[in-house]
Amino acid sequence: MAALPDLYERMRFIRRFEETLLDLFSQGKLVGTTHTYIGQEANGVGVIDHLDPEVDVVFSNHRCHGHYLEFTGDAYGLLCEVMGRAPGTCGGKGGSQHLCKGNFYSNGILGSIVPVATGIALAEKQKGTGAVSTVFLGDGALGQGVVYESLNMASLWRLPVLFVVENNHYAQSTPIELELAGSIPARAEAFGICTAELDTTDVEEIHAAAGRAVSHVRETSEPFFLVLHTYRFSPHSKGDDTRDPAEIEERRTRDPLLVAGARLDSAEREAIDARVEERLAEVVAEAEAAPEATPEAAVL
Amino acid sequence: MAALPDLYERMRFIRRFEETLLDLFSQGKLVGTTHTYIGQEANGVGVIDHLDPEVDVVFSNHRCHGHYLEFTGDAYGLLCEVMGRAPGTCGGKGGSQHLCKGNFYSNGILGSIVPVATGIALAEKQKGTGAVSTVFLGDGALGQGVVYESLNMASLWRLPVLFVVENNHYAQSTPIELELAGSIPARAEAFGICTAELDTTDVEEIHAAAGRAVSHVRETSEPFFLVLHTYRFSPHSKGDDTRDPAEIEERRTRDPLLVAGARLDSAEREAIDARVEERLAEVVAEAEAAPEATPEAAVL
Amino acid sequence: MSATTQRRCVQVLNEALHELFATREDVVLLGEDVLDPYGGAFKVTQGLSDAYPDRVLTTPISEASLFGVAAGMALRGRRPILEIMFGDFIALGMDQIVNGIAKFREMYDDQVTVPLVVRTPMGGRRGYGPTHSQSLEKLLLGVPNVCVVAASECHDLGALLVHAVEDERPVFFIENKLMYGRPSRRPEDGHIGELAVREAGGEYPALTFSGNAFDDASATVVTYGGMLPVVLDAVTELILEHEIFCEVVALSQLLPLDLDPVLESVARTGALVTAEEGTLTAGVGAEIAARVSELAWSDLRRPVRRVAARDGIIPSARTLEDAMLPRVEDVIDVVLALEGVRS
Amino acid sequence: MSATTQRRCVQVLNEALHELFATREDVVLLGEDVLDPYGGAFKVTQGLSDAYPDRVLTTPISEASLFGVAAGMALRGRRPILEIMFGDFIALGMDQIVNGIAKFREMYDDQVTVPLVVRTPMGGRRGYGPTHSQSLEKLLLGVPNVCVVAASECHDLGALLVHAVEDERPVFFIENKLMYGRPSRRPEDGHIGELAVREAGGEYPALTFSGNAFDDASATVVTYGGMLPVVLDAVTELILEHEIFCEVVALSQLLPLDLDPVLESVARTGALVTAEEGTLTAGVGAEIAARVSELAWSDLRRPVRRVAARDGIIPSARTLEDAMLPRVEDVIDVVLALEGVRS
Ligand SMILES: Cc1ncc(C[n+]2csc(CCOP(=O)(O)OP(=O)(O)O)c2C)c(N)n1
Ligand SMILES: Cc1ncc(C[n+]2csc(CCOP(=O)(O)OP(=O)(O)O)c2C)c(N)n1
Ligand SMILES: [Mg+2]
Ligand SMILES: [Mg+2]
Repeated sequence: MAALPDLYERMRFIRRFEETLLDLFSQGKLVGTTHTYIGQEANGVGVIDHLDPEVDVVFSNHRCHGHYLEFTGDAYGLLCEVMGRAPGTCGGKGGSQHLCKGNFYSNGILGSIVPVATGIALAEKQKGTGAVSTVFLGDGALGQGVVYESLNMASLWRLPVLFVVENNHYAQSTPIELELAGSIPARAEAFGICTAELDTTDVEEIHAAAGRAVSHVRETSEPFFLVLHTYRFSPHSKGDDTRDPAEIEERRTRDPLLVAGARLDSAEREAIDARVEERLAEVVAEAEAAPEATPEAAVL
Repeated sequence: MAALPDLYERMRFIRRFEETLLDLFSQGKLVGTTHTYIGQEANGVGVIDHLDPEVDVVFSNHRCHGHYLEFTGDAYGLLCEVMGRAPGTCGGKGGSQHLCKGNFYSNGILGSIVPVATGIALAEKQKGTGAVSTVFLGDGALGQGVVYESLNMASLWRLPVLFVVENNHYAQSTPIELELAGSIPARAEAFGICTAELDTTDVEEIHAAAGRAVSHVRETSEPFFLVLHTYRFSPHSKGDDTRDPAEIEERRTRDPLLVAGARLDSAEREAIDARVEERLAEVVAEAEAAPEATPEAAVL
Repeated sequence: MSATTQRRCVQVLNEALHELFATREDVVLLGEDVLDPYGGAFKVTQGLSDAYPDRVLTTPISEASLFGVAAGMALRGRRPILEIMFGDFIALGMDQIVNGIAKFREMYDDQVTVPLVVRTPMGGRRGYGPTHSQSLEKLLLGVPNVCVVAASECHDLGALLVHAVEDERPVFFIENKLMYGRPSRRPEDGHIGELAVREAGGEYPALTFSGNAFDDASATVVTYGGMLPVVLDAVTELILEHEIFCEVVALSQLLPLDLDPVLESVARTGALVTAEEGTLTAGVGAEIAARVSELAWSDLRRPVRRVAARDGIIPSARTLEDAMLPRVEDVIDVVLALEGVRS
Repeated sequence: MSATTQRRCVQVLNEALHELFATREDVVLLGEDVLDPYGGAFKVTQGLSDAYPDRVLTTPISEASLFGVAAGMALRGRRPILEIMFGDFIALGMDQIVNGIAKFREMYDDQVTVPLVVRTPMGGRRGYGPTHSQSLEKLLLGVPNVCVVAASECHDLGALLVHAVEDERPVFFIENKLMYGRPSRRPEDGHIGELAVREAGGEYPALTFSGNAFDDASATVVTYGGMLPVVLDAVTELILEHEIFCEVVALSQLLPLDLDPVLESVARTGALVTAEEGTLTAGVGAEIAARVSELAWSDLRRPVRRVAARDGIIPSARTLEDAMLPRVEDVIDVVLALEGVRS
């Protein structure tokens, strides 16, 4: 179980990694698309710290870099993957949204990952591994019916799935009021699933609540539905942002890095920040030096 | 608004129509498949009596004969359709599960009718017709994710849809405990939709509750979710029934026809029963005399 | 008739499932209404849940997710067999199939496999109407990285199913509603009935039938699955009534297509007819015709002709359904209409 | 360059939508993120919701249901245009498409029509990876009773879209991601650039291009949509570098297939190559090859050849994506490899 400096460092690394990606994009060193985790770092770090990458499984979505970095620690593989370099996690085939390493998976079709994570939980339960299958989804993905099909099955079959909803109040350009009716936790409760709901950017609070959620799943082999209200500071993907800048600014006052950083003494924080820069610079340099993915690899 | 003798007569007609279908099947005069409404008549009659076939719309499922008969009154068209005769409602193309006449539609893919009914409500709302779009679904169909996608949209867009769940406690051979977790009404409430729940075979009770539901939709142009707990006496389709016969017998004591019939004086009831037999015999005779659907009609 | 030929196809499939469950701990089956005593809508899973209660799961009616659940299980080392009650419902799973099941292995750079089997019955001629009678395997042919196997009553159904479960690829195992009730008809002494038969290919072999011991024949008819008996009736009638001999190739593997047996037969006959129960456009016959026209250009004396259902819905009324689906006479007519057919 | 040729395709489509909304009260548009100021992921709907707030609906992320909602609206007299953000997501709607939208009219015995339009961008070459780059129109070809229209930058995009909305049939209107940003290139004086062009067909016409005024040519290349510029570059290079002339037929209607312009061209050239961006197997080219081989048997001097993407996923890395999708050189190579190509 990580202590605050550690949690801060990981959040800081994700933040800077994502900012670096956006830079590389502007420089034309990346193509395709990317969805950054900037602003939501406390969720991924707070939840995944409770998981064991050797045993547990994570299925993530289009906004998966934060989850990936926290679960696998593999920044080099991810950066190479996004840059289309041969040492990328998936040899450049998957790119930003389609990652796989060890017990980590992601896919870019919203909602469709949820039944797969449910099936993973079923398999792990049958095998008796004790694994928790965690799936991350956004408020927008709650529009997809397979989510409810999965909640039903997870509840019926008492599967060890942790559903984590990161409600950042937008689906691409669409504010939540235009895409979601009723209550998020009630949607899981209706299927007889235990829920918890947090509206905070405080990684320690999230960490504590997530700890309870993961324990519940692990101990009872029952699903749990954790709703984390959050916000992203960066645009949906790389480009245009139609949100009110004042709204974003207001949210920035509750930046999870500020909240956690304020609890560290400034020397420690600066040392961490410096370490992060150093590590990141190394990763970027290595990735830039790595060979491009070669067409031969794409041939079956 | 119909009085009890009338409601009884319609239920009785549906009952006898469906029994006749099963007979015709045993005699080999029908092929394909059929799902009878025997035992659930009070639902269709109690709900649909509040709808205006000239204005309102009904979308039904595989178990649609009762809804069809109550909404359209067209027994001859239905029997011809099921028997593959040319004067069938859809010229024999649709058969038992795929009916269309005026504002009535049905389709055989579970759940998939729900978004279509939602779109119908959206169209009618935009056109300002004041129509209520009613969709019937079973407990089993609640397994389909598009139901929840539709609840979300119906609530978000304030659409005049009446969702009627007929929970007969089984999906084909599967008891509800093995297919449905949590609470049925809570599934709609989670989307901010008003619900009502009834566990009765009394057509008058259902009629009253359905009246309130339909008025709610008509007056507010908001969706409503009506849950009717019920039971079917006949097998899922034609054949095998794996349910405990004692359970069926117990349920038969609450047969909606018995419940309603007991409130009529016996002379009146017998007169109705006789009228039903007469009308049915006519319909059967006419349908048996009708020409078979001809292949030419199938060619585009 | 020997004991073998008397087993109905549903029984052969059922026994293969029992065998798989007995020999492999990792095999699980899920689907709607698969529990005993019901044993599935077409009774293929009968006895399985009584024998293996922990490995047979009856599911809610949630086809879209079921494909995903099976995929998740396969990713994690199980061998799920998913029964989809009617083949028409695979349309509900297309996203999971196209954007998940078919992609995981390759897009994750071969770090995973997705060894799942989807078993589902296709086909009409039972009056089930437009949404319960289709032959939708055609929708899968354009999906790279999956395997489509179409069982017929003359194939070793049990072996096909066992191979499918042991395959590392996702396999769509297409059954046929009418086939279930028919006797399994395996070659005996190289014959099925009056026709000589050769079996060739890998795990999902093709059968080549000949009425004159693979001597000169007028055309090859390539078919699969539930259309095979229709084609066999047609070629038998062509022999008896018209003295025209055709070879018949019954594929069991539709994707990836292995056309060697077809090409070999066409090298002998010089003409090809494809026959399938699904609708014509973009059917299995289209891909076969495109490939064979290219690969056997110099062997073909005339263009490949296709027999299939008319492009439209499958009506409920039997009279209408009969007129819409390809019949024995349709196969005969197309063979007879081949210009210069050898007789 | 005239004013017409300077408009980008996205603008042409956008103007057609504005025109439709201005002239028909029954037209409505729904899709994800279609509201202003965002105006859709590819900006095709820009300005529409500001001008017609009641008739433009931004939706939850519920593709499966959106197809059904649009169907319900169409059944009740509206003319819904459904924007699906990426063509890859039509897989989510396959059930509604196959078992609803495509069936209602015929299975309800022509008592209804379902006049909806699904607009969606297909295609790769932007590095979007396996689930956002596909050309999945091939999945629709096997679905009877729907119409598939594939827009290209040389077609009258606005007219195509207007016809689609006025069509009583369900129309899948396939756009292309790269096309959006390209200038619309309409024939002027019977030419586009150096190539002579003829337009023929009904509401969704085909364009036939020739580099030598429809004189003797070596082959016909039939293509559509986002593959057209690749093919035009290839035939231009074939002229300049190899002095080989090909005719190009750019279809806009893929289903039902109207191959008259192809057959006419093949009658002149004697050879056919199909070119599409989607994966090879069971693609548009398969059906075209099957039909043309049958209908133009005596005109064809050699088998129809197909150019398409390799059967597999579309990788994210541009190096890998480039190697997977059909390129200018692939078209050139196939034409050059046609035996006895006239030069
Ligand atoms: C099935 C599907 N529909 C649409 C998209 C396009 N898309 C990608 S992200 C996104 C918004 C997702 O919103 P949400 O689930 O809230 O996640 P967030 O981006 O806010 O993290 C959309 C519409 C997609 N990838 N998959
Ligand atoms: C998508 C889909 N899956 C499966 C079926 C097969 N099927 C027809 S009815 C039925 C059970 C439906 O149960 P329920 O919704 O409770 O309705 P009931 O039959 O009890 O009226 C099943 C599984 C179907 N028609 N459509
Ligand atoms: Mg969001
Ligand atoms: Mg039920």
